[in-house]
Amino acid sequence: MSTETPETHEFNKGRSRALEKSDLFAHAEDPVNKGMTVQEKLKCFTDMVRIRKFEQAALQSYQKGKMGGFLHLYIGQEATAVGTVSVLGENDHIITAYRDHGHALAVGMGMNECMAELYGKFTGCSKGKGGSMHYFAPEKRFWGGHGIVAGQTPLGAGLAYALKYKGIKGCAICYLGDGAINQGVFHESLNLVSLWDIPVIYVIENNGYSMGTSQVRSSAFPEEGLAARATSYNIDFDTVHGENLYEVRAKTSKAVQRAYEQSRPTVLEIFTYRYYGHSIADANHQRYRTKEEIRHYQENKDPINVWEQILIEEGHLNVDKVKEIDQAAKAEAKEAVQFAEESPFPPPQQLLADVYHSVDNPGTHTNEGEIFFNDRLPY
Amino acid sequence: MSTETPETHEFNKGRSRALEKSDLFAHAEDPVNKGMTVQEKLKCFTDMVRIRKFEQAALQSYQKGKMGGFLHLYIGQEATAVGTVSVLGENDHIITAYRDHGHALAVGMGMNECMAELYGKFTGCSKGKGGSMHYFAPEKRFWGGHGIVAGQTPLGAGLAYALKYKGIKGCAICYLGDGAINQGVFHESLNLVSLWDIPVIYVIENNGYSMGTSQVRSSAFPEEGLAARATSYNIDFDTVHGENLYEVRAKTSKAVQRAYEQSRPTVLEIFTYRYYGHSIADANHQRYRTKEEIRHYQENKDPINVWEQILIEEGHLNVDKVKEIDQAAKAEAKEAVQFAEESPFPPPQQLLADVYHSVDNPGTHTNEGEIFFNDRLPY
Amino acid sequence: MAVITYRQALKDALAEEITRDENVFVMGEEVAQYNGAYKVTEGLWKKFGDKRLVDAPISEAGFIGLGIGASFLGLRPVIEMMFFSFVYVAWDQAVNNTSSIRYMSGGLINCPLVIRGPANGGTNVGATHSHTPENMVANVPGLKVVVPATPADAKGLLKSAIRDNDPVFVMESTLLYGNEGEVPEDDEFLIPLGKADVKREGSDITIIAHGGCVLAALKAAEKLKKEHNVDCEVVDLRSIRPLDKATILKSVKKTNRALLVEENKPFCGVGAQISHIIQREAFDYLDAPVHRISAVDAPAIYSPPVEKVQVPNAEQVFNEVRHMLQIKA
Amino acid sequence: MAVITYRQALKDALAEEITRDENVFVMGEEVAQYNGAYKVTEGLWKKFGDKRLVDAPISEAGFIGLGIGASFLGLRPVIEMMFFSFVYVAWDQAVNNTSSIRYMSGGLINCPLVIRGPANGGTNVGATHSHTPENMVANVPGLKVVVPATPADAKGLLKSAIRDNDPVFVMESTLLYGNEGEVPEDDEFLIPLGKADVKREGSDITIIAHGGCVLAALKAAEKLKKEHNVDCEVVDLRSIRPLDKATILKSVKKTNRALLVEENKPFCGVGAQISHIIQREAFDYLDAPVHRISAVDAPAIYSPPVEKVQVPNAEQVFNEVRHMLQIKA
Ligand SMILES: Cc1ncc(C[n+]2csc(CCOP(=O)(O)OP(=O)(O)O)c2C)c(N)n1
Ligand SMILES: Cc1ncc(C[n+]2csc(CCOP(=O)(O)OP(=O)(O)O)c2C)c(N)n1
Ligand SMILES: [Mg+2]
Ligand SMILES: [Mg+2]
Repeated sequence: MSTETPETHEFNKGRSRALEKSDLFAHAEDPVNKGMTVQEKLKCFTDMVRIRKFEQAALQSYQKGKMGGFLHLYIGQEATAVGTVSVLGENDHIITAYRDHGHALAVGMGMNECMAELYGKFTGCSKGKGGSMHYFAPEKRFWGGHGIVAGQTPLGAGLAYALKYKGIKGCAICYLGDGAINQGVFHESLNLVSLWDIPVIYVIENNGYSMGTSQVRSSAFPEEGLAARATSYNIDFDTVHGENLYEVRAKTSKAVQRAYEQSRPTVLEIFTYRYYGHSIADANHQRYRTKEEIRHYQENKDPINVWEQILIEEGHLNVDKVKEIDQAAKAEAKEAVQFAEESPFPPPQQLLADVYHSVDNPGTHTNEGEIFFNDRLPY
Repeated sequence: MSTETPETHEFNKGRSRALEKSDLFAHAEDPVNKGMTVQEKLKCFTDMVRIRKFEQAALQSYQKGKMGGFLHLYIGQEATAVGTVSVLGENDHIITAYRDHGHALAVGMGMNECMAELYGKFTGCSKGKGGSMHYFAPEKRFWGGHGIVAGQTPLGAGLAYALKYKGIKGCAICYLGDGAINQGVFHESLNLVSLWDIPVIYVIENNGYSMGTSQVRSSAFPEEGLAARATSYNIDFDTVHGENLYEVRAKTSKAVQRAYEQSRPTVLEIFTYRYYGHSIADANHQRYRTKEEIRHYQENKDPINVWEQILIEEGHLNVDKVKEIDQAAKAEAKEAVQFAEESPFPPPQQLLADVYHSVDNPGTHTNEGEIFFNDRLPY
Repeated sequence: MAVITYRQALKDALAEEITRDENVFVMGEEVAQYNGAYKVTEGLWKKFGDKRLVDAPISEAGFIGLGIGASFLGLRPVIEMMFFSFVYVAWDQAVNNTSSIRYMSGGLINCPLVIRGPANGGTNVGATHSHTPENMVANVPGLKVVVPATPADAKGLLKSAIRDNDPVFVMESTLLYGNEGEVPEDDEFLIPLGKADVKREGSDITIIAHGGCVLAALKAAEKLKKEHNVDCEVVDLRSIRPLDKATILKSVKKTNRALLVEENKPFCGVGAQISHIIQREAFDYLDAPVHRISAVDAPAIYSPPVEKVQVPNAEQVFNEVRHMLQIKA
Repeated sequence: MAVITYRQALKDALAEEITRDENVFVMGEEVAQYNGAYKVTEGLWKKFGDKRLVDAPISEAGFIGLGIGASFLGLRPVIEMMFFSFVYVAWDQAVNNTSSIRYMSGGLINCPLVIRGPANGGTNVGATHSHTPENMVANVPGLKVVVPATPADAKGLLKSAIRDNDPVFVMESTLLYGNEGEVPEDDEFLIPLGKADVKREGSDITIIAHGGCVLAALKAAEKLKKEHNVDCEVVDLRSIRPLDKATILKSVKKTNRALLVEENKPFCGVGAQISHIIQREAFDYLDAPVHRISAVDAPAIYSPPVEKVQVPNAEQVFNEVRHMLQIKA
């Protein structure tokens, strides 16, 4: 394997378009990009950096044994969450899978509540009940954080369905992985959203692997790529170089317009890459892909680097400013760690809270009788 | 609705190709048809007539209250089962859904065991335990008769998988309806069989409706038709005029060759029509489709009539011979009814037989303990 | 009070709730234009139109999941399963997604979803179509399950279920749809989830049942009274989760004997749980072990006369009570 | 006898059965090239190749269904669920198709399929990933379920499961994979399905458990002996269906008290069924009601220290036995 170049690696043979380097400014003139203020551009940069620093801090804490369960890092994919979310309006919603830290920070969740959630603390965004895979911020129109592969795909359709039902001009973006496209429920969802003109956008974050299985080992797909499965349902699709925030924004924006104006769904395939393993437990991720491959992406297609380059060329950023943003993000993450460390765990009584609305809000429903069946509580 | 012609009816708008009348002899010269003996041709005719007479008799018995549950008639679709099965070899297998009488008779199951099964009799093919939806004849390589929509689709893949695993040159045909294509498990199956080169043929028997829902109300699909969803998985597909046995055979045979020679799957969409309701319980099937539409199919696209016409033109059949075959089939069905009537029901003790192999074959497994948990048996 | 069918009671519940709350809609296979496979929604599409009655393709996981997502934004989907057995193709959506979301979000998200449809055997539709999964659903904390036996209960429970902010499974029975009974005409007629109904008072033995088995129990009770002067108390659970433990225990403490009747398959059926509760909390009141009648422990058989034997009936209840009270035939 | 891990015992079972019978193959996500998410199949792909170790896409319903079809033609697929919770996306295939086929065909078709993988909580993976559905599976006639607690049981039961002609669910635990124990090296070492194992003899109380809870029970038993001179009998069910009723009843008739311990959620959990059986068939032997310890009745919580409280542990068993025997702290 070590003699393979990224170009000859089986993985890339199946997705060559992902390898071409995108033209930095190809989409700069797209209305959605042309209209961006400097502040907005810098915010995108800052958000991507913040995601990365947050996760680097989380990784450290994980390695110190501060958390349990899984930790799926988004590092390498930042432009997808930040770029797509950055074009959304106030009536648009998102939902994603378990690799959700990037989306959470992109919609504006705070590092504190996110870090505390990883620590299983009561101050976490889900009170320590959800963990890494289950971030939620309904008030920011972010509906999670879902652990069952593709389980969120009909839910995304439902969010958009509700908008249409209520006559609200808006859309929902539902993210899923390249491995997730092979769950039946995703296909059922595609048929439903096309049949019923539901304004949903499915974003396939194609990072080339589902755990240790490369895209070509898990999916049969047409030449045009995974997203082209959309044609089975008369749904428009597009493919996107995920390292280029301009391109992500331009193509997402087009899909959003389609949703707003025609109430039609779109499938977008965004080529991207994760630098770490599937989760931290995936220690041997250099067995199913080469170091060269990883390095290739880091060196040529890192979304933060690419955007930095663009903003430097545009004169909005310089080395000092980058360092400043970096350090601020690092400091913010460090504070979040401290916040998480110092926060309390949920008391055991919390085990039985948030199970039922009717229990947590007595008197609001016609409910009687026993709802929990513990012979004896252990606390 | 009554002023609509079949051509303008919503249902047909979505599937216009089904409306064109097929050229009777377009596929007569296909090798698989050219090589047919007169005997084989007549057998196909006879089998189609037998299916129809069997079901007409079954319908009568059903209406007399002789059976319970469902009765999904195949009448109108006979050329699909007979045509596809007629090109199969001794290492080929089939599996289908609940509308299974046609397939059962086509593979050579006897009317007696089939009719007795409808009556819930112990002499039925499934000892009266399965009923109309659950005919099986493993020794004829017929694996049912499955009630959960599309539930049989991965099973069909598995049959073909086993052939490949064992190094046997063969294939499996798995039938499903036009409504069934929207179950997720069918898509999962398509991906698997393409990815793994499994010699399976999915035959979509497109009779235009899933219960009361027309094809266009249940499926979003590309211009090329439902079968074109196969392209999402790099699977070859074809569409077939289901009233023409020559065409059914020719196109099935091509798929079988693909399975034998390339171990590749195929999706075939066969345009067909059911004259009765979804099941006998579907008494109002003339509400969701017009009488004209039904008449149009009966008059122009009846598979038995079309084949009769062909065989008459070829000089293999005449009016007398048709009458003879008809009457023989009717007599056979009548005898089957009598056989069913006279057969015993399974004794209640049969309730606990055929649940577990280990119970029915004591001593063949390392099993101990209790396996049934009736506090008291009612018999 | 009007005398209407169980089917009509359900339909009235749907119509009233659709009228009352613009967020309520019904989705499922054949529920709209076809008027419902079992005609529970007959006439509703004509009355309320495409938005409130939605015909869905055969994609249970897809449209249940869609209902879940829609419920996050305040819609109140009522999803019909043509047969409840079909929920198995959507099991992850129906039980895993629905039950976990409120918890995993620390209470931020609600899932006010109703999944309803017939869950019963006895109609010769075979093994794959005859499941009664109330025990499996009730096993999952976060979910609620009700199983109405009468027209009034069907209406009152379905209305409460639709107004509930938690996911509720309403399990009906094709064998009950045609039954008639008195139903209050009040639009606000609600039966609390978790409240059992003592359908017949008695002092000799407590028969606990739900769904169609309640009727078998009542019939047996009449016969036992008539033939043996035995007074059975018949407790209709109505709701499986929440469960009216108090009513169960009160009755058993009075009669000192309990017989559980259900159509569930026995292993880990609802009766098992109730049996455990009774022996655990009324141990000293029991004069005899708790007995159970369930469906005969095999997949549902097709053969019509044999399926009759498989599913509990009044005769079996009658006989079991005689066993328990040691009454000779 | 060699001392090996539970994981190694499973792997040995797979390797031996793959070697013995050319129809045995393993299919699942990441089972081949990746060596298994939990390394149960480590090294097997290298040894047996693509045909016998098959990496599948994330399509549980698809590949379980494929396994079912393949089993009709005599193959013996062993399907790995990366987590058992994922079987919910394939529930119809896994429980409906598997359990019905033999019956509906009047015994013509067998389905020799094994579905195995970890089914446990306690690892902070949250509500959707921590299900222990042995009760649901065992509810379905036609299916078998085993839950090994030790390396030897894991090996012996998995081998029997693979050789069985009925569908068998083998539910393991990620928390047990690393545990070591003595395992016979014999290739023909088979443990019958349906045979419980008295893991500790005692006369004061019977503790009945399965899976990881067996270890908690044994630990508690030692402490009870040491601190209170109480002799607990610990019955490891090993197999849920078939169930070794005889061993359960024999033990309870000896000790007159039973405590059930399981990680299932309580409502209609396995304990409920066993409680019913005990009170039904050993009523007169019971000095006290049957008690149960289950997981706290809520979706699995993430927070690591709180999940420790949610899942039964030795401390809880210890305390409950003291309650039952009225031993003051
Ligand atoms: C139904 C189901 N099956 C399996 C898993 C285990 N699992 C979690 S993530 C994953 C890989 C998903 O890959 P992909 O969709 O490409 O997303 P990525 O991790 O690359 O973001 C698998 C197999 C699961 N969570 N749910
Ligand atoms: C999973 C599932 N959902 C719903 C049903 C009920 N049902 C049985 S047949 C059917 C229509 C199927 O239509 P189609 O696939 O076109 O086959 P056809 O009846 O026309 O042969 C429906 C909805 C079922 N059996 N299984
Ligand atoms: Mg991926
Ligand atoms: Mg159809």
